[in-house]
Amino acid sequence: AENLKVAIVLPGVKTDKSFNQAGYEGVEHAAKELGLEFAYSEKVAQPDQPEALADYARRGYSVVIGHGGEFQDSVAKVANRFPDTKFVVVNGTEPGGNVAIMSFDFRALGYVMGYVAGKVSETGKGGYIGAQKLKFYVDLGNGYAKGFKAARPDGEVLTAWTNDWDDVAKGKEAALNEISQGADVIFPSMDNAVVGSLQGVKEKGKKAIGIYYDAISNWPDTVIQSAIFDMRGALLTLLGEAKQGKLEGKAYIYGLETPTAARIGTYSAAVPAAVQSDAAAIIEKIKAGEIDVH
Amino acid sequence: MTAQGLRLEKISKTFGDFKALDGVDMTVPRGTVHAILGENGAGKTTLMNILYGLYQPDGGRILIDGAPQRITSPRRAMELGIGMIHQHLMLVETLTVVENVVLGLPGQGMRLSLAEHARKLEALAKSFGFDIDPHQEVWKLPMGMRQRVEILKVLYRDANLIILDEPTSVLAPSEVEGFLEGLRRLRAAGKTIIFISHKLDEVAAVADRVTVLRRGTVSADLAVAGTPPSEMARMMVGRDVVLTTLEKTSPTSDEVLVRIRDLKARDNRGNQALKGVSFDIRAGEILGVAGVDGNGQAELAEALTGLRQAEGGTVELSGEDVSAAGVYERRHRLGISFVPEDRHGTGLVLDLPVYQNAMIRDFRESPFSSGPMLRAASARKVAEDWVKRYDVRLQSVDQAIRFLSGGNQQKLIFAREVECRPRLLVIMQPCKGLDVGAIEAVHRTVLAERERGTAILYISTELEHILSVCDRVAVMCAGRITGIIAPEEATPERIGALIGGLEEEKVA
Amino acid sequence: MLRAIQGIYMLRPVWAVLLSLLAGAGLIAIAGVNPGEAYAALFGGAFLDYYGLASTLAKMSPILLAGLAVIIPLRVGLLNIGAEGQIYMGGLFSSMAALLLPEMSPVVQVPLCVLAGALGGGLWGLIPGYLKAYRGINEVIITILLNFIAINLVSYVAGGPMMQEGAPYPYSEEIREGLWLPYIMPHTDAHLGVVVGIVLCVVAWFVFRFTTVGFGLGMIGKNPVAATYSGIRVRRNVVAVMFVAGAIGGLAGTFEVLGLKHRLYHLFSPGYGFDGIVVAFLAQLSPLMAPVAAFFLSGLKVGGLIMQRAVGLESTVVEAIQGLVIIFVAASLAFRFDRGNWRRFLERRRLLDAGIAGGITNNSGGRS
Amino acid sequence: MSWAGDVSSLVDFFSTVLRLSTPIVFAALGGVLAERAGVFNVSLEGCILGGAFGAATGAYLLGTPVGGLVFGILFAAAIGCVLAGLAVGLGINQLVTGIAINILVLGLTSYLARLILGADATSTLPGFAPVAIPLLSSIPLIGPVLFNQDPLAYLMYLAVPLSYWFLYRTPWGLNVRAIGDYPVAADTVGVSVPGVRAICVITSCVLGGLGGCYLVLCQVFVFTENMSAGKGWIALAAVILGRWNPALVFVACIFFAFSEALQLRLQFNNPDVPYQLFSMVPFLASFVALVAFAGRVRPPAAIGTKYVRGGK
Ligand SMILES: Nc1ncnc2c1ncn2[C@@H]1O[C@H](COP(=O)(O)OP(=O)(O)OP(=O)(O)O)[C@@H](O)[C@H]1O
Ligand SMILES: Nc1ncnc2c1ncn2[C@@H]1O[C@H](COP(=O)(O)OP(=O)(O)OP(=O)(O)O)[C@@H](O)[C@H]1O
Ligand SMILES: [Mg+2]
Ligand SMILES: [Mg+2]
Repeated sequence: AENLKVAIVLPGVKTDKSFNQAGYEGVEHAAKELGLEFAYSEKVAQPDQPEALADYARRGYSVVIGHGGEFQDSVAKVANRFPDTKFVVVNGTEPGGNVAIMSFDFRALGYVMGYVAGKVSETGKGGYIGAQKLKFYVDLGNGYAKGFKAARPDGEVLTAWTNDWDDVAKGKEAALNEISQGADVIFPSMDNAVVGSLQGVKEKGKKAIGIYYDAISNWPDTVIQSAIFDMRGALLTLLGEAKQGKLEGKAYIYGLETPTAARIGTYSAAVPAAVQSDAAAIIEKIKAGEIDVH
Repeated sequence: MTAQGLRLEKISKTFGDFKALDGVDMTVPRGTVHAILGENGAGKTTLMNILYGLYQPDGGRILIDGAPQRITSPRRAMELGIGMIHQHLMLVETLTVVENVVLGLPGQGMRLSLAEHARKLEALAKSFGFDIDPHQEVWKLPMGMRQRVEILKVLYRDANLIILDEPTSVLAPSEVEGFLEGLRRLRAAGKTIIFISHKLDEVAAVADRVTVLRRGTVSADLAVAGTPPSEMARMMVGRDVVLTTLEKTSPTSDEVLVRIRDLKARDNRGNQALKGVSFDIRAGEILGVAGVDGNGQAELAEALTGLRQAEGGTVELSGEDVSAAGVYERRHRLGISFVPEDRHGTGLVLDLPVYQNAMIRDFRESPFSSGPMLRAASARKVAEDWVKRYDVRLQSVDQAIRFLSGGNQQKLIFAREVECRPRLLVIMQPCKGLDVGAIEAVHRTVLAERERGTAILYISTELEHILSVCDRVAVMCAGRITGIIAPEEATPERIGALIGGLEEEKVA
Repeated sequence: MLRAIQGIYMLRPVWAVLLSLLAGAGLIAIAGVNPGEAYAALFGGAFLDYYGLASTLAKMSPILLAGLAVIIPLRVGLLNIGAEGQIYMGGLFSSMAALLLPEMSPVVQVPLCVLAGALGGGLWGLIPGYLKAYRGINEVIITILLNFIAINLVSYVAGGPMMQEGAPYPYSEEIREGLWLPYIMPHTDAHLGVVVGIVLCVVAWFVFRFTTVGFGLGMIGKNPVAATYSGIRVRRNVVAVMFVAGAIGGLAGTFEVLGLKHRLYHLFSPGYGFDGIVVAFLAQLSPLMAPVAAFFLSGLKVGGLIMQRAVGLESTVVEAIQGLVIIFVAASLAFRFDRGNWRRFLERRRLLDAGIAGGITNNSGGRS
Repeated sequence: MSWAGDVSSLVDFFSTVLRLSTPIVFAALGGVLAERAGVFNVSLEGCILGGAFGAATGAYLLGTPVGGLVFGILFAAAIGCVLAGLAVGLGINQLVTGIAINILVLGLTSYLARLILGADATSTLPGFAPVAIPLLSSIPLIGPVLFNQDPLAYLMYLAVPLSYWFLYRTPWGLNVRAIGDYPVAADTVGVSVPGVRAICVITSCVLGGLGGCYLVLCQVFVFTENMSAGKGWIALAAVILGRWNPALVFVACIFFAFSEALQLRLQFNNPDVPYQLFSMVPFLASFVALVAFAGRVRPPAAIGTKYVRGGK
């Protein structure tokens, strides 16, 4: 078959060590593995997004990915002009026609993280930091809180929204604030700003949960576990289907049952073995549908 | 020749296409007072700016004590012992007196020792008979005081060659004599002084020699002793000038056109500047207002024209109380015209061409506009007509008015404020910085307006002008009118007493 | 000779663009891309390609209107840093009019939405205008603060009360199609906003050039004291001008909503208000030049994106080149051509040539 | 409010205020200096970013925070030279130059960061550790907040009185103030207007750069693209709010940081109130403060204008 061409449009910079970088590296990785041709645009502001999608379609890319929920609407508008092109909205909500959405089961992984955090917390307070109340980050936070309470019925989770994905200093202050209120396991979920939060946690000698990649490699003393929403795995699976011409206009949600796409990372030594095995059991139960994370 | 002093040789300077100076020669021996005379725009200031390093000449050279010097900057000029008092005040208004004086003073090191400088400055000021508070901010000082700060600034730097560009234009007559005495004292101390003035009597009183410039060239260079002032004036302007009283008739009417009662206003700093002023002006009468600058004259003019909100009192025009009217209404419906003191800041928009400045007052009316639309062509025609009739010298009415000399700018303002046929004409310091020819032209216009039956308020610090054109003279001191007298009764003693606020007379 | 030099002088922005592109070529080459190819994509894409041109025009709408919202007050002596906030308020008010008002005929509702947007921006301009005129408070700081407030306000509304149920991103319900602005190029995003912008520029030019109102405003900008002296009510005019400028900024936001996104998104303007400042100065405050400057700037931005897509350049290079181009063009416009100086220079050269030809070395004329 | 009661919470709160204010204070002092000399320095945003980038590069390449500081200062000074050359030397409009420099710096720092820091961009850079000042740091509440800080915070403490002293107590400061108000007057007494302006602009940019250095070397130990995130604009607002006086500007920055810290706190205690409304608090507070307290403030008269000798 002819070479499949994939393009991804990123709203932020590809070096944000978070969402955008994960998307970029995911496509890059999948393209290499599957032998696809790929292109990307970064820092595409909202007004330019429809044209960026359309332009790739015109340029003959057969799969065009809009990286983030804000692309839902743009894709919906562009997609019917290019019926032969497959569009994918990461974290989208409405699949259909030639539009697929790809997302993760944020609640499930959040629940596991919350459970581990709850077990490790000494104060009984956890902290969650998001940038903006987008559906998926609210889900993640809710899952985290639910898991935390499951591990510690008397516990509570403080939540902060910084209103800024990239302001590192603000991310740090938000973490320090939660810590000063007694939280000792913090789960930040912004973009660039995550670095600031982790920095704050590290300074105060508290614990944190990583996101998107196995963050323990960069923060060995701080991160106890990571919620790995692995764009590489997810996009590899998704683009693999596309290569075989099986990509459909439906929702591809990757949860714990597809560990190549969504899984937990490496435990730090701070997490007792007993907790680790409990968590493993919980994961199995979630997969089996025995725990309702919603 | 081994001249001790300053020598300028073949100095020329061009601005754009305009030759401001063309081969000017001048010699100023050490320890003399040398005057420069010339019409507005003759190039006096330009020549001095070159000497002070602000401009570079296009040709020619400067010799000091026989040695050629390249004066590349004011700093270099100061190193050579040259100090300059500029035609427009060069004071930073937000700074205090002493700060202005020490600004740029070399050898201060890292510390700003204001207290010490203030002491020295006070001593210096005393020795010249100036009474000044070194810690006062400049914007709070009246003009005459600011001029003294400028002089102190130069003296404090111990300059040997002092350039004074129209230093007396903002001084009150009573201050002038003291100032000239100061110059003589400086000459006695061995300083060399270049003195630019339009006032021939001052030149006659203090200068040793005079150089007359006309259109960028030297038209005469002669000793002051033995040259009558009228001769100097002729050489400046190139024709005979009527210097003293212009002929005038008695007032044309007995109708009281303007009635001011108990007018009160505050100045920009919130001080009570007008403390209840009352007077009448009849149609076809010129009421002069004399007094030292800063005694409420500016506030009076502004309160009359609506530019300043009066705090109390009434203004009546032909019996109608107009106290509540705004600027627009006063100027347009009520026919009040105003020639402001500050030509550049208030009377003109320097960046606009001449013809647009001509329509500033009445641009909303015919012939400058019809309905909402401007009529540029007809405005140009009007401006050209005025330029001809008022003898405004310029290249084109499309030229930015910034490039006209002060006298010509003033003529245009007069044309604008008079051609609309006003009922009340308020004039403030109309001859400041003008040459004798221009002064004559201004006074002709004022008298012609009087003939037409306009009520005229003529505010000036130049007593001589007031006495020569006004029908009655009101003297202001500290926000009040201390007396209103006829010019014939105005002996120097009497006026001096009124200006000093001594005599109190009832409104005539 | 003089004529030739003047010709070169007239084209100085072009030389500036070329120079800056030359500098940018270095960056592109280091990034491992052929600069020629990259620039072909940039300019071909932004100005010659149908879809690219459409993108450029779509982008020109907010940039041009924001530019006008800066130019008009600047000619009256006011610095409006607040076009960004005015854009947001315009977007907010117009989308509220589109989504919250009872449904009515588009003939009525579209103008209503546009007016609402203008009103929103106008109010956001009125505040600094009023504070400047009657309280003497610096308009620069007020407009900066109001920008942040407006952005957060829209963020709140788009992510809170007006957010579409279950949306993956903070945005409102979609505005019904009847209220959308007409497109000016089929199958593209280019909408009527840019036409309105150009018309408003011509109107502004006309007002400043030919009417008494414009003359009065210009006078305030050049010498407010003289304006007062001539009977112009300066304060009132300052307030009015800031309202009008705000309204035009508001239109920029309105058209983004009604013409492009058809929803109220949070953070929907990526700094168009600041682009407006650049446009204002590149156009040297001339409303007639503003469309040219805005067209150029939007082309540069759109072309940058196309260049990214076509040859795979990173956005960082594109941004650096944009910065360079703006600096160079602004620098070139700052150069003033002094005829007199040139004439004299040529004169001296001729004298020198004559001197050399005639073998005269001992010129008595002193220094030159 | 619960957190107001206990001391350690207060210490945390005021430490937050201090940390949030430090970069803005540096930049705002830079703004004061430039604007006092009559140059509107809109490129402070770019200077913060440039300083941050320089700091990260220096710390990464040389492995020490001091190296970072040196690089940060140099990079910011380079930006200052560009601004001075264009705005003061060539007299190009200060606003456009500033905005264009911001765009250029954003692109260039990102570009170079990818080139130089590349794959190591995630790792923590060497930075300054807090240094407790003996005795002072043991004062309750004040001690841990003010006197257990990193060197750049101490530098900030110094910079405020130093700028004040410079502006009001030295002949150079007098020159600067005169030039900002009435450059012709300064020129006629031999003060070089372009020279002083250029020095002020470069110093101003270096101060902004120090703000960026603080971000990287004392606060987060990593460089991220566009990490200045609007702080330069806030600094500009603080300059006006503080009426071009270093002491008042410092107060304005603290006020701003205080309301920012407060809104972060309030947000946690009131999770039901939309967070965007809290994000507005610092700006609204500044707005209200300005309208309530700042009467007619006169900026340096010559601000934003190009000085040409003889230009009447
Ligand atoms: N910077 C300048 N650019 C262009 N023309 C100028 C400049 N400075 C002075 N001129 C012109 O040069 C001529 C000489 O001006 P100058 O100020 O030297 O006159 P002046 O003799 O001092 O007049 P006045 O008595 O009014 O002070 C005038 O026509 C003036 O308009
Ligand atoms: N057309 C008019 N007819 C009568 N009175 C007027 C008119 N316009 C203004 N005024 C009054 O004149 C006074 C001074 O007006 P002025 O022209 O100074 O206005 P301003 O102070 O510049 O502007 P504003 O009145 O908007 O504050 C005002 O108090 C106003 O009430
Ligand atoms: Mg002169
Ligand atoms: Mg009023």
